[in-house]
Amino acid sequence: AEPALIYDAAGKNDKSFNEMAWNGAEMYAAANNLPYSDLEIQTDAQREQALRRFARSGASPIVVPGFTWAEPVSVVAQEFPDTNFAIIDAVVDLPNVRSVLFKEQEGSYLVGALAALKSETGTIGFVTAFDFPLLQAFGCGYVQGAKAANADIEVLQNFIGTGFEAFGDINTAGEIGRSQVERGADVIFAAAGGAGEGALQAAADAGVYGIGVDSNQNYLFPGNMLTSMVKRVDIAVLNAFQDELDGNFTAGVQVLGLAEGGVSAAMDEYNAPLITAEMQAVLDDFIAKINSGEIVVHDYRSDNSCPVS
Amino acid sequence: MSTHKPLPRWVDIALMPALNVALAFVVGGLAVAAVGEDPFRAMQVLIFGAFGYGEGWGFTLHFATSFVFTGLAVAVAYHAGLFNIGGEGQAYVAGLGAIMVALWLDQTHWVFVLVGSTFAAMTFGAIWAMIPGYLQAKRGSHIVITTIMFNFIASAFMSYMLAQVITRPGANAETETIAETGRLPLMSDFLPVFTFSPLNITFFIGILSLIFVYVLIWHTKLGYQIRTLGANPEAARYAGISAVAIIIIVMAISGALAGLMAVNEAVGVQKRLGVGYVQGFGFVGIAVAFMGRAHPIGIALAALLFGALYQGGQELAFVMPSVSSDLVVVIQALVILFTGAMSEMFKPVLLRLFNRASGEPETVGD
Amino acid sequence: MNFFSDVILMLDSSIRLAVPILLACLAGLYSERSGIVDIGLEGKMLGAAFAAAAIAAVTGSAWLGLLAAIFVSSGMAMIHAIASINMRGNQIISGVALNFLALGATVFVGHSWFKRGGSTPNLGTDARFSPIELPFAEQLGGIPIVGEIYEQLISGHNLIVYVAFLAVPVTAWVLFRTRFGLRLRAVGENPTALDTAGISVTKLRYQALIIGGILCGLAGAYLSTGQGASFSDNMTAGRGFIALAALIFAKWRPVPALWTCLLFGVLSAAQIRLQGVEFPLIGEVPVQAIQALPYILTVVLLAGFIGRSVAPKAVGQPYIKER
Amino acid sequence: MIEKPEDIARQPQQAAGQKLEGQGAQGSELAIDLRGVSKAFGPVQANKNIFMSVKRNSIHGIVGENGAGKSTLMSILYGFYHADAGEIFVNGAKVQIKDSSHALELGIGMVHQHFMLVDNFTVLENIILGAEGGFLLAKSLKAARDEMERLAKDYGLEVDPDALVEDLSVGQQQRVEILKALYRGAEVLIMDEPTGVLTPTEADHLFKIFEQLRAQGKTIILITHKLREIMAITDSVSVMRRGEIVTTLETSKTSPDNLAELMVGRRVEMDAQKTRGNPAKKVLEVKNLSMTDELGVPRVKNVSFDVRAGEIVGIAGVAGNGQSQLLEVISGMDEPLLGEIWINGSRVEFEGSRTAAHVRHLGLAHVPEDRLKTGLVAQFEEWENSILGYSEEPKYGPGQILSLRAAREEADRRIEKFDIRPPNCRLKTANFSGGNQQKIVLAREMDRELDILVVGQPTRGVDIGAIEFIHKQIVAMRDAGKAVLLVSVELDEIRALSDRVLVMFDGKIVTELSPDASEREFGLSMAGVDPHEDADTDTSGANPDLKEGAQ
Ligand SMILES: Nc1ncnc2c1ncn2[C@@H]1O[C@H](COP(=O)(O)OP(=O)(O)OP(=O)(O)O)[C@@H](O)[C@H]1O
Ligand SMILES: Nc1ncnc2c1ncn2[C@@H]1O[C@H](COP(=O)(O)OP(=O)(O)OP(=O)(O)O)[C@@H](O)[C@H]1O
Ligand SMILES: [Mg+2]
Ligand SMILES: [Mg+2]
Repeated sequence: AEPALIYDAAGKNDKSFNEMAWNGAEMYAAANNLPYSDLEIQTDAQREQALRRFARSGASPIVVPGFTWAEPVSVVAQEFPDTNFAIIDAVVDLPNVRSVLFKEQEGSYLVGALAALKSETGTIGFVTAFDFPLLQAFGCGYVQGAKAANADIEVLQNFIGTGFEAFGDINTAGEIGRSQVERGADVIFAAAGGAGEGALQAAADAGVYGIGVDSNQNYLFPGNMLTSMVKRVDIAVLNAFQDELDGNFTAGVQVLGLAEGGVSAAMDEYNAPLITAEMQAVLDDFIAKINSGEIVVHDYRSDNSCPVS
Repeated sequence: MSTHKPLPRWVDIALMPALNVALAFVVGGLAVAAVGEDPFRAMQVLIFGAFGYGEGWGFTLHFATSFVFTGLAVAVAYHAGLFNIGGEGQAYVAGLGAIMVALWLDQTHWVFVLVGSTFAAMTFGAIWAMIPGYLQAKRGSHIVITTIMFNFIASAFMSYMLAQVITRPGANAETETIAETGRLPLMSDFLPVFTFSPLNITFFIGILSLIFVYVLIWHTKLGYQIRTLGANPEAARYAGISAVAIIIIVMAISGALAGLMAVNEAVGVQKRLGVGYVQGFGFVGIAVAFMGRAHPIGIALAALLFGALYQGGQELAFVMPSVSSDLVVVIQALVILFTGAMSEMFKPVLLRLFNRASGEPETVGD
Repeated sequence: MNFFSDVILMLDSSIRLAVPILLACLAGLYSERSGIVDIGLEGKMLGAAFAAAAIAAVTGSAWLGLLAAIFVSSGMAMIHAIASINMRGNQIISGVALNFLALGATVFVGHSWFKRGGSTPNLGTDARFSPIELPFAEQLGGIPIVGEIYEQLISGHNLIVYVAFLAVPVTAWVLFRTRFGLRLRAVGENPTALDTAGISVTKLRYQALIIGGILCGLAGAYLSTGQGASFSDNMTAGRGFIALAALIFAKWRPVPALWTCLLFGVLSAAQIRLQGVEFPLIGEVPVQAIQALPYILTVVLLAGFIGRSVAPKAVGQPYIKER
Repeated sequence: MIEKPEDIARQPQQAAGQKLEGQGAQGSELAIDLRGVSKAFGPVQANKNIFMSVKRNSIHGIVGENGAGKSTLMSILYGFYHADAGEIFVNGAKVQIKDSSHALELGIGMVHQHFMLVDNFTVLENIILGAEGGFLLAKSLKAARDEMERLAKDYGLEVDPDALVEDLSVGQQQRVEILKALYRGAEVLIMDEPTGVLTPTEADHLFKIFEQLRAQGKTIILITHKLREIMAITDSVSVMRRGEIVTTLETSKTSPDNLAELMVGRRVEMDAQKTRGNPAKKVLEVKNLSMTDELGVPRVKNVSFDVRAGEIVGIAGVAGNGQSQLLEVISGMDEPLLGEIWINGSRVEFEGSRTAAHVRHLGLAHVPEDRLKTGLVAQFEEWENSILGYSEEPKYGPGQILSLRAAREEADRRIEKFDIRPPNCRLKTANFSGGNQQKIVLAREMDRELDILVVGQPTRGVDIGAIEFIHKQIVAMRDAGKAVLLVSVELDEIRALSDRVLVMFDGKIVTELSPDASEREFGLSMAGVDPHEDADTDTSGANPDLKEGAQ
């Protein structure tokens, strides 16, 4: 059966979550030289319809990124017990559904720590699209990490807008980036999909550091990109596709945190010169502690609040 | 200009729009051909997807229902000479009322949910539209500016409500889900032909709204006053019609109609309210209202056309993966352009054709 | 950092935020003064933003990008012209159609070119309009107040910013001091008067819409190759509608349009600064309340201080000579 | 004769001052010659095979009923419309008039029935519009200002060049239109119903200007419904009916009765009057009424009067002396600053925009001055206008329901009673001729239970057949024992219909006159002097021409 991927409302090319999912599907296609199907829905009412269509056409597994899919998947997965489904960022408890969760807070914690270590001004920034639990989880992890590395650090937090269109508004993001720089921030973490590039650009233009999100964006502004908080949605999609192909698809919950390689602070040749050995050492210490459970990074989504700010 | 008979009515209301839609598809077809797909097959898929089978019909009608609400909202205000660009925000805020009542009553019976959330949606939508109405009537604040601003304010307000107030903790800013007992019946519960489509009982509210607006505008004294104010405010003053009262009432009705979209979409289908649930349907309503010439029958037809484009477009994207949802938006834009803004394009040609056909000698043109 | 330089920085940000709205607002001014409603500003800006970024990305030249932006935006204006002037169609529908067209076509074309889902690659320095240092900015920067204002606020913007600010007096001059302006103002008020004076209503309206197209082109290019450095899906984010509101707020006049857009810029910049700030007495307010501030204040100002704005009389109605 | 528009604009003096004799190269003595001109608007044949010639240096009249095609014919000559068939000769040369600028080049200027002015422009801006003569306005404005001064001197066409048109009285707006034409060097001046909105004094002044223009060699074509004017000023006259020219006559060889008969196709009774009225109890009482306009300028100043059942009280005065505002307050459309209004013994409560409805309840019916702007909704069907202001009455349906049937039946009845043509209540109101539109308003306001009828400018722009009809209706109203308050700037009309005449000047009622009072008495009182007091009082500052400038 041909695997299928249905994107969330933001669409295939949100430069973030959905795009990562698409990258995973592409990786699968390239690796196996096999086709896959994908679809963008236009409205929420089409979710069940899309799932059903693929299921009827014999696709398996059908992978859907996004919490909003939980309800439609639980309906359609029961109608098609022989089809495999995978949902990212939500749990659907059915024998033919794999649920993949990420611990964004852990990855954000690491980049927050790095930011605090790098900062000379004692002020760092966080730019995100709008007040949204998932995005708040990024921010909350970031602040926790930063405070852990430097208790006196000040974190500026700004929202670009109040709805999904904020993910496209690079200009406001850029203006926010500049404003944070002007207020003293010298590292800015932009977790805002496509709009984030605006803030990263502002950081680069000002000669300070930016931190990318979701995919590895270190290549964007070499010398000015401290790191990226990578969330491997692509791996989740690739795994689901590949497991089905290899005949070992499993249902149940998969939580991809730091330990599982689901999130990380990207290190590559672009940012190597910026990361000193001491920074790396502190980082490794945090990683170990998180993996060992000594540090538990609070997840904003668990109670819709953040212990630090 | 030559001496001529006017066009037969059926040409005006059926043939010309059909030609315009056809032209939109021709141009859209070029784009489809550009991505290497067969435009004729694409059109076939689109039409079949929208009307070819029960489920397709169900989706088409479901979307059309939402467009009827937002379209009527624009049309009613337009009859009073007011351009309400705020359907988007009104429907958004109405969602809050609808979902709060639905969540409150969802342990009882769907009838209570339907009645309660309909009432709440209309009330919230009406209030959100009445403020710009009041400001226009009493303070002279231009309704176009205020409704645009109120769209942005609604977005911020709802973002706060959904992320911080009536939210459920989790990855998305959204409310709890309506319990099974309170869910609105789907049309497929009675008519299996609609199979899995989201078409629900709100469809009938849509029909009632169309009738309501028709009666209101053309068969009531209030409607007469609304039209008088819209067509000639000075004559309304002469007639002793209170502009202040009419403007506020009309905006309330307009907002209430826009608000009904919440019952169809949020309560009826998504069963919860999330950020941005209106999905631009408020703006589609503007096109629907004007393409339907602000008349309920026209609006019903235009809404059906848009419903078909949404559903058929989805089918198209499914069957032809290279035709992305963006291309479908392009096709929609072309339909709006050709059938809405350039609707008279074929008129001169048709006039000439029909006058020749009716055997009338043409006099010198200019 | 002292209070004064803080204010300067915020005003600087206000200017950058005001520019695209100002350009679109002036575009709307030409169009609506000629009697054509323009709710397609958003779409034209978006189309132009895409064209600018795409061509700049391909050629590496911001100037070619600008040309492309103007070309695309004017082309869209011509569609609007054909629909509303020649075919006497509904101008609002035409504008709505252009908005949808831009929304779909930018991503569609963008994706087939760059395979990045409608976004364009990030633009390098040459492909963007970079800040221009005005003469002696650095030297004068040392002088307190005046020098600082010159260096920080007036100098150091990109070309399009200066063009936008220049466009205001130029528009005022054209509108009130030239033959074209006289006719433009007349055609929006009473096209029949113009027709009986032997001047083509059609031609004049076309000219107005072309100018509007060029200005929207500048606005779009500013977004993607001036202030920003790439195109992103729906990146105008409602600025066209804000411009429309500003136009009405300014009562269709160029200099008030400048103040209105600057005011909006200041409010937006303030909004960014005030997010998360603790206020005396009130404490911390929901961030969304701060974000809504520019819009709420606009409504308050409108209701409280700005009187009725009366549109050009003929706006929105196609000119029909013979019934 | 043919000049580039730039030349005209640059040298308006020469262009305007040219003597025609020097131009007669073609040797024709006809300035205009139309041969077989036809024009249709869709199904309406507005002009049918028209032949008409106008001698140079003459004043030629055109008369005809509403909708006869007069304006259309002249608009063709002015290049605004294109004829479907026929030829046009100007000064003996055959021309194809492409557009209005071409007509202007040919020396043809036109003052339209509905003014073609931009309201929020200054007079100067309106004058140069389309004839600017250069890219920058400053120079053209200067040239136009000089030229205006000269024209004012030569023809007495005085008007403040810097005033906004919307602030001018109609009479002055008309002058702006004439100045526009002259500024463009018009040799043939078409005037479409120029006196429709003018007072007799203003009209007389206009005719003096016409005579001066003729003396300078210009040709004038004058469309009017007022036969008195035709007799007084024209050299020849064409009569139009249903799109055709019935005949063209030397004015000296005809009479008003004869013309009227030619136009309408039957004899017309020109004097509606009249037996005298029979005043009974007071129906309308106005006590110490004052009001200001939205700019705070006092418009009505301490006015008191009453109207009794069975009498027609006329309010005379030069336009812009507060009559319109008085009407608006009495009919409840506007609030007074001070004073009271009593109708049938009840005091009118002012409650904003609903007052007009309240006033109607008290038994007042109101025919507004401007039917299209105020009294009708042009895009409504006839029956819809037939209930304007009365839609809430129970006879049009119970509660909020509007019974279309009831409304249409009543409309049909009125169409028959008032002979409204075409007799179709489903027709769009804009498609009725001016006279019939006026009848729609009259029918609505008169055909009901009422105690007082307030009528403003009942016959403005209406043809003589309709005037006759309307006058008869108003008199019949009074004879049926209703009170009538009539406001008109047509002194003839006031005198023919009223039992008593109140003269307004500068917001005040100057005096009350008998309709039989002398011309001199009317003239003086309309200039603000009470003739009963002292005929020799100082009249400075009371010149209507000076006063109306502010209005
Ligand atoms: N632009 C137009 N389009 C369609 N029909 C028109 C137009 N202008 C005039 N008509 C019609 O042509 C006919 C002649 O109109 P016209 O204005 O020439 O009459 P008129 O003699 O000037 O009447 P009046 O005395 O009322 O001014 C009328 O039936 C009118 O309704
Ligand atoms: N014809 C009109 N068109 C648009 N707005 C109008 C119109 N007439 C009045 N308004 C609005 O109403 C305001 C007040 O008008 P007005 O005093 O006539 O009504 P009102 O008396 O307050 O109404 P009500 O009868 O309900 O008391 C005006 O400032 C204006 O904003
Ligand atoms: Mg006429
Ligand atoms: Mg009031």
